[in-house]
Amino acid sequence: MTFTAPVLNYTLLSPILILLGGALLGVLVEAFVSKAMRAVTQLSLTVGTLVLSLAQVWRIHNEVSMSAAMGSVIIDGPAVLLQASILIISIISVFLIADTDHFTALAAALPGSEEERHSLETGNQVTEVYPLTLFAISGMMLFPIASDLITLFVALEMLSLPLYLMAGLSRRRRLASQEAALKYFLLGAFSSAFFLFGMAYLYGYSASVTYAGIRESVVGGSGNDVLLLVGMAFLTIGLLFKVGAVPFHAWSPDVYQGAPTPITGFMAAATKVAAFGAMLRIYYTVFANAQWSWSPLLSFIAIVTMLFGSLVAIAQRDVKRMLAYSSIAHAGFLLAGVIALNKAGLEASIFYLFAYGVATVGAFAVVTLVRDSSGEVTDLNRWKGLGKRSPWVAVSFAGFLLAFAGIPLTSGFIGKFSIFSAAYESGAKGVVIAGVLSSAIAAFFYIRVIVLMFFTDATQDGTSVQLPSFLTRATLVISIVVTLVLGVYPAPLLNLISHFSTFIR
Amino acid sequence: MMTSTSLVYLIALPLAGSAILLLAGRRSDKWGHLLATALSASSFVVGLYQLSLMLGRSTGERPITQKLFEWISVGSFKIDASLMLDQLSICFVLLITGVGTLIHIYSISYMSHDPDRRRFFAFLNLFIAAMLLLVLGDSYLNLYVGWEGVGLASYLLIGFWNQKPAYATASKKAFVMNRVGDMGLSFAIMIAFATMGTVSFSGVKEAVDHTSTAALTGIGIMLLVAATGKSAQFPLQAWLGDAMAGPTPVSALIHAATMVTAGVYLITRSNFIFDAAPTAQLLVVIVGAITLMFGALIGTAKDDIKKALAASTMSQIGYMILGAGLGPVGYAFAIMHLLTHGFFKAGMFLGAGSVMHGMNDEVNMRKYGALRKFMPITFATFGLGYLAILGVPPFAGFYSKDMIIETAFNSGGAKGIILGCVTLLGAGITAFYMTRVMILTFTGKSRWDDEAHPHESPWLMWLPMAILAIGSLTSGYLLSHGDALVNWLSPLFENHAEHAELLSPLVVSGLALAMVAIGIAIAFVKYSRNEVAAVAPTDVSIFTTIARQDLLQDRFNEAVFMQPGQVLTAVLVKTDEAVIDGAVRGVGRIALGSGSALRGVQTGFVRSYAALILIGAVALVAAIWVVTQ
Amino acid sequence: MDAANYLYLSALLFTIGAVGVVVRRNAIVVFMCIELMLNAANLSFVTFSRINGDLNGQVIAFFTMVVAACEVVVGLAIIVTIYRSRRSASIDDASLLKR
Amino acid sequence: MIDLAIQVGQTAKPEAALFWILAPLSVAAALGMLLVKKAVHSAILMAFMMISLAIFYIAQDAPFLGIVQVVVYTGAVMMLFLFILMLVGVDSSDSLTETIKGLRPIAITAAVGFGGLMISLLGRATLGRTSVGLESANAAGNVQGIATLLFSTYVWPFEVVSALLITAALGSMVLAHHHRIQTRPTQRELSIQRFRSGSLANAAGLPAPGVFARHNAVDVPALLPDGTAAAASVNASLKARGDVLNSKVFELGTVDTSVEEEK
Amino acid sequence: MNWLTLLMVLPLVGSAVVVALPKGNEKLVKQVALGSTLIVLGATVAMAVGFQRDNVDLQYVEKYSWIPTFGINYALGVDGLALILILMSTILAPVVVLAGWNESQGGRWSVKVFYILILVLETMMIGVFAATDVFLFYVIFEAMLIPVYFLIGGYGTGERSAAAVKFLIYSLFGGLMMLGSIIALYVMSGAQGGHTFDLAALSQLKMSSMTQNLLFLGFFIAFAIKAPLWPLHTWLPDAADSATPGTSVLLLGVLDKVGTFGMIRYCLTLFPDASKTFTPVILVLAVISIVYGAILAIGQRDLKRLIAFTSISHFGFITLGIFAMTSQGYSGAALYMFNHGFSTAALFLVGGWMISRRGSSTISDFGGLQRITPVMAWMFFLAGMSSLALPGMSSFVSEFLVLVGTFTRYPAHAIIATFGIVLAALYILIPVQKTLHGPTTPGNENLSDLNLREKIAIAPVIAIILVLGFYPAPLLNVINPAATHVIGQLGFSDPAPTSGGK
Repeated sequence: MTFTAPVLNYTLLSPILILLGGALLGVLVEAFVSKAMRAVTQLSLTVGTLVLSLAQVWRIHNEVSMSAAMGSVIIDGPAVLLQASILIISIISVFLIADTDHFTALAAALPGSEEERHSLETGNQVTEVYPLTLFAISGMMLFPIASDLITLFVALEMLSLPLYLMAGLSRRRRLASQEAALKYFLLGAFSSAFFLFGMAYLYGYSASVTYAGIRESVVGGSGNDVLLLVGMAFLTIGLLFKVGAVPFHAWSPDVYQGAPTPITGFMAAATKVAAFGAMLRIYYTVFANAQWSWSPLLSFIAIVTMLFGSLVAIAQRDVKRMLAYSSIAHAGFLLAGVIALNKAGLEASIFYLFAYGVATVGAFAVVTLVRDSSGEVTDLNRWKGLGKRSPWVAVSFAGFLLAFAGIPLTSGFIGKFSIFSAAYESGAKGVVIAGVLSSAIAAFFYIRVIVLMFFTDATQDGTSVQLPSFLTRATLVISIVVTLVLGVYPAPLLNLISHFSTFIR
Repeated sequence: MMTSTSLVYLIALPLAGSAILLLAGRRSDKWGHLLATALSASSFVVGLYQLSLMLGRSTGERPITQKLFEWISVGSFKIDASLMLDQLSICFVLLITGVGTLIHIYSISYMSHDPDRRRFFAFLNLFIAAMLLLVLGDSYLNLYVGWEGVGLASYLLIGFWNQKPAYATASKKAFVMNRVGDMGLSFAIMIAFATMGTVSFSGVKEAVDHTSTAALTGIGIMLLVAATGKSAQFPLQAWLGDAMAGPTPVSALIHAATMVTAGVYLITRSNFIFDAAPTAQLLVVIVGAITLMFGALIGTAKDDIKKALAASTMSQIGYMILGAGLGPVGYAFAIMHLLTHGFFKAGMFLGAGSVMHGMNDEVNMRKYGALRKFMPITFATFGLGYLAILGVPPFAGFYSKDMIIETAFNSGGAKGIILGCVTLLGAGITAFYMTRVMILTFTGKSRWDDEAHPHESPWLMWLPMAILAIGSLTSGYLLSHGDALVNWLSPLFENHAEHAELLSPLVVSGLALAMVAIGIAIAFVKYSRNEVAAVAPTDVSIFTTIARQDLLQDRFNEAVFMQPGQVLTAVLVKTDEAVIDGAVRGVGRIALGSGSALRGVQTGFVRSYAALILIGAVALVAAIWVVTQ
Repeated sequence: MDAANYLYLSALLFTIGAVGVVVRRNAIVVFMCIELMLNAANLSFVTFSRINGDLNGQVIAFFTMVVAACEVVVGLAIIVTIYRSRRSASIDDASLLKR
Repeated sequence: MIDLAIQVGQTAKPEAALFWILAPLSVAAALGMLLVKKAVHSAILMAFMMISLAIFYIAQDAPFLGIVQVVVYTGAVMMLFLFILMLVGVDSSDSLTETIKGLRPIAITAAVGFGGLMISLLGRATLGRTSVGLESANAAGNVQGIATLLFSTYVWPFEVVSALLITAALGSMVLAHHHRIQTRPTQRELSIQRFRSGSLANAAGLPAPGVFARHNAVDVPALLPDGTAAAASVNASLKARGDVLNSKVFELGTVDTSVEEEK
Repeated sequence: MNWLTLLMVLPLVGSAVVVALPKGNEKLVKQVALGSTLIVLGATVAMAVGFQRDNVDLQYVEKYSWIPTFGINYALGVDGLALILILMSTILAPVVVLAGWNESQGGRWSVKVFYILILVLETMMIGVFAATDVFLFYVIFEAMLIPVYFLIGGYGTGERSAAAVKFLIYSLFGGLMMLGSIIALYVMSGAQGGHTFDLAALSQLKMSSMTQNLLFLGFFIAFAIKAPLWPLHTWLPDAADSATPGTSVLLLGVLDKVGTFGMIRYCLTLFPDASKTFTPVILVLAVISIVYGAILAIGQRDLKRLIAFTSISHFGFITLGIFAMTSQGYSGAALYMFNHGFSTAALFLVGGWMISRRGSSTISDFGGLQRITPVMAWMFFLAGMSSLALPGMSSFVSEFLVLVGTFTRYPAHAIIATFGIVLAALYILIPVQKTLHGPTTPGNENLSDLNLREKIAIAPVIAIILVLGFYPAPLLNVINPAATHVIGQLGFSDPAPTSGGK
């Protein structure tokens, strides 16, 4: 046996490598930079890294390669689009994360202990979230471009582990936050066990761990499909868990609620892009020829997910939980894009992911602003009269909600339209009908929040809208502008997506 | 047909008056009534001028038209706003403007104490304009505009004193019942358009020949429905009594002389339809016969002078309708009775107004009595009208009513006999109740309250009365002399074959006079010889009770239409809220409920979440198991 | 005796692990059950590796072990944190967030 | 099942024997994990099961993995588990009664269904190719074969895994690392503190534990000249654990038996 | 010259100016808003003058690529129907601004916001009638809900937020049904020669009758909710009850017309066969609406709700006319849309003034207003007469055309619908009697009559009602060519006179 030295195309991998480098530097910063300087150093390092990475993505945007990392990753149009989306969403999320007020001062200190009080007083910060975020982002960047199961699995863990941790770092309601971390972690590990088991069967089925190899077996396999189907099912469980589809959704409301809000926003937006990115690639390339087997099941799950998310969201009293259920419903809509299995579906999904991600971060940015003396106020009843207190914040939140509801002139509408039409085009009429129906249901609770904000008188309970910091303001402005511009004139982005969105196999 | 450019002034003058008075508002209080009267009079003058022109033309060229503008034109539905004046219309034009002007004059004095006199005159002018449009329109749709226009004017005038709730209700009732009739006119127009493709009088007349009898019968019946509404015929007559809520000049003009006769005009105008639709024509006769009895019976029991007169009007119009229903022979007589009735009934109403004027607006005849001495002119004019309506020769009614009775008898077969008897009996009853009115009002002992100071009306009021009284005296003779009216109108109607005479005119007159005499005699026996109670006695026969209640017509309407209607409305309002909106809210509640129920899945326990995932996995595996079976 | 038996064993162990996650309350035991599932998956990889005659499966199993080790580190850190706050390792006690 | 068996081929008898002995045992151990009350017992059973798996690996021509399984999994990971168990309380035991209504029947049904369906499905599975065995792949040695793959084909995930390891380390540090709230007092400060405190009794240091002459152990308090026990002489953590012996039995003929030592 | 775009931009410019105005000067805000709407009206009139009325094609056509990926264009154009509806909208806008001079004051937000919303709404009102791209239409159709929603919820009275939500949910539900159909159309267009949303191109699509029926329903339900057709009407009384009079005018007068407009422009054009299939059902619903709306109106105790129910009855007439498939029915319906805008405007505005003066909208709280506020009473009476379609009022022409047009094809429906005119007399005269007639009841003694501003505001409305009653030709001339064209495209022609079967 001879060993040939591996060849890596560093240019193509550079977006991820830059992120990893940035993360490692961040770890070093933790060790060597004085406490006072740490936060600002970390923030600029992180943002710099992300911007650099984005620039690098732009540089390679015309590259197509299947051998960038010995066949472990694929660089193609969708890869570039998804990576860019993840990076943009991450940048505005990091702006939110940079607001010091969301994270515990000292994770190891017991809630309510003297130690906690002291570290709060001394202004201690868990600046480790920056490198952790970068690690998570690099996992997300890798997830949709992986082209073998090993890389996919590693990327999955890499994006998950930092999120598990960060979910537990909330500054207030720390018990709930830690509970969120525990739940997220246990269920995440549970689902990744299924994922792994599915990988095993796919490997058994095709004697290969690469997408190309599995695809070959799917197209022209000699045995029966049992192993393929089981492997596919289990792999799908892992992916559906990440996107929060019913019945693998149960973690998301609890985790969304418990986690620090900037992390919730980041997780809700960026993870969805990554997970759906991977899912799209897998279903559009690897399993495309077995469509008969997964399409009905996935359609069923999509329908149930849409309806479940919309229905349960109606009954929510907590804004974060409501957004969580809404994100479940959106996962259902996005599944319609996967089911479509045509170019229009791919384009629509990518557009939707970006538009939804940006709006989600914006919405959670607003959530961070509504406070009372003990922190964020997420009880919807206390959002009454927000429009009076802070019209601009309320208006932008209403804008995000309308985008979620898919009202025209917001990005959400274009997204919904494109994804439903793609699904319809592929014959998934049931999904479209359910989608339309659940959109109607969903409109109900979005509007209810708008009513609360604008048409209900505020009660004097100490709720106030914090003046957004510069960075939070930037997040808000960017997301609302993107949401509206994509609603009014989406043509350039759609053209761009259309130009790039072809998976290479 | 010749065209004219001046027809429009007939309508435009009073319409302008109405508009000026309404728009100018209080500013025109001082001179408004004068302007209105002047405009009405000038319209009358224009009418006379048109008559003179018409007389100057040969028979075939008498009708003239004026096209104003294209009103509605969609597809084949083309309606021009255009006017037509023919021999029939000119009669009405002169009646309307003539009587109308007299009543304007009368009202100047009658309404002089009313702060809203100007508004009253504006409405009067509006009425004149609308009524003229009704008779001048050259198509059913144009007629319809006037038809509803007079309804509006009638509504406004009945409710002129609408601060009294009962009066307001009366006006509403009149409008709504008229609308029921209007609906009939709508149907007639629709059927006409659907079957003939036109709604103009000339067009329809031409199309009659190639239109099925069924369609014509439909149109005829619907026109009859319209006529019953406007002319207070059975079964839509109930509003007329209440309409007496309006100022008395209004009752005289609208609810006696002109508007209520519009139904007769409509049927006469549509003679070509009815002639071709015997069933409809028969119905017309039946309606006329019923109403004439109906009105007469009600008239016997009324103590309110205006209501008694209103009942009489109803009954007299019944005669006209009956006459119009008798076909080609009857049209002219119907119109003649219409015109004479216009004189004597308007005169009597004005007389009643004069009485009320002198009696503090008291209308209960039981509180009159012996007014002859205090109001001699009124007594005289009223008396002339009385004689006219009774058909005493040579008063107007003698000519016109006897013609109808005669034609009824001569209409052939059992129908002729029944109709003849009905008309005769009606004449008798008419004599009875009119005599009753006379006796109660003008003779006997005074039964007034102490506040009443009866006095004769000023000249502005009695002058019109006098003129109308002269009309009552002479019009019958003038119109029937040498069959003047019949010949004048005959070009409009089909030539008719004479029926074999059942009874000669002389016999009919004799019978009629005998009936009248009987009626008068009974009335004298009953009212002149006995003391009349100032308060209506309650221990009266069941017939009187029923007659006092308009033969239970209101009760019937109340029980059959209004109460079920109110129940229906209430039920529907509740249904809308509970069932339809409830269904919508129910859907919302189901969504919310299922949302809350599904929330239960989210127990908060990690293990149940894991179980959910596991169940999902089992389901997937089971699906695969089934698929690979 | 054939290699497929290993697959059956693997499936059984995986099932037991999955059930363990559902029925046990001690967070650490639950986590161990997840590890059991990962191990079961590894057994399948190794078996398939043998059936397929290449070493990819073994490499994946190796990666799995590394990744699992990382997961264990993070997981146990989280469990310890929550134990310190609550003085309880029962996952049923962590149910503030629900509905 | 038959299909797969034929295609996969028969393995040698000794392996079969090994399998049929160890497989039931490992299943039993796995089931045991679910059924025993004490977490630590579960951990032991887990370790047993892992070692069984290691043996299976070796039996299936994966010696490297077998060793790694023992060293990394059983040796390191399971030890980590045990450490944490120690921290949380070795003795703590679960009640096995189910508190969430309806969960247990669901779990059991799901388990039986899942296992049954999986086995049934595996029975149906065919590969369409014959089992190859690892003889050729392992020709250059199992370790070499894995290494070749690892450092060529899978070099990218291998690199990325390193980042994962850092993440794990960083993450656990975030959760576990305490900052020092105040600086640790120096020897000098401690000494000054001792002398400045109310009495000079402790100025020379705390008394050593143990009872001269009669008994000499750290878990017994020293006796003061008057025969009473010196509470300060025993390590605080022993006291906290309740492992301090009563010194009374070691006292000389006591003067005052009423003295109770503190605990 | 891009007239239609100009019309749409002008109100936006106006609202931008309003935004830029300094805080606190409410009067200036109102003046600017009024000025903007008047300028738009002027521009509309200028455009309408150049309209070639015998040309059945779309005029003032504009087309720019908007979202090429989906074949979506920014495409505008008007036919006679759209033109008169735009004209109606732009006439009503200044009337509403002037009439509701003070109605923005009781709102949750500033006066400024009110007028910004009104102006933005005006842009959308123009756009929704002018759009010839189905997607563009849908976008505006949905987006215009938002300003109305805030107008009701922010400036209304009573249960305003609940009413606003009900309105929005209903409309959104309908809109989503339509979205489903639009998606299907889009997909089919892709399969038959390239994705497009062009109305003309979409009307050429071939589809199975089942598909056509389903898609038709998607559109129709949306429109039936908008133009409240029984039994999808229950949002309207609540919305009208809560909204300010001005908002109600725009809501019932203009927005709801989008429903009936849509039935003509989209249902009939896109799905001719399905339209025929569903005609029997729709006609029945229309007739039910006419009678039901009228009866419910009779049963109302609240003036605003009463007016709302009268509108339901009127929309029944419009729908009846549309689906009668005769030129009289079509032209009548089209004219009815225009007329109803003004008669409802008159009712709501005058009713609104009465209500704001009296401080109550319960009918029984009024009494004897004719003696106290004669001008206002007259205006209310005239508005009522217009509503009951008295000849001489514009609504008579349209109502009669609808009835005649329906009768020639569907006599039974027309007959039942005609009963509506009797009910109309009741539902108008009852409130007229209760509010204007009778003795002056306590609480009404000191009400003030209309002021000059209000008179100026209502005058054009009444003038239009009266003038068009006698001379509707200018509008009919514009509508008629389209009527014949549309009916002809559906394969219908007016029934010839039947001679009653002879």
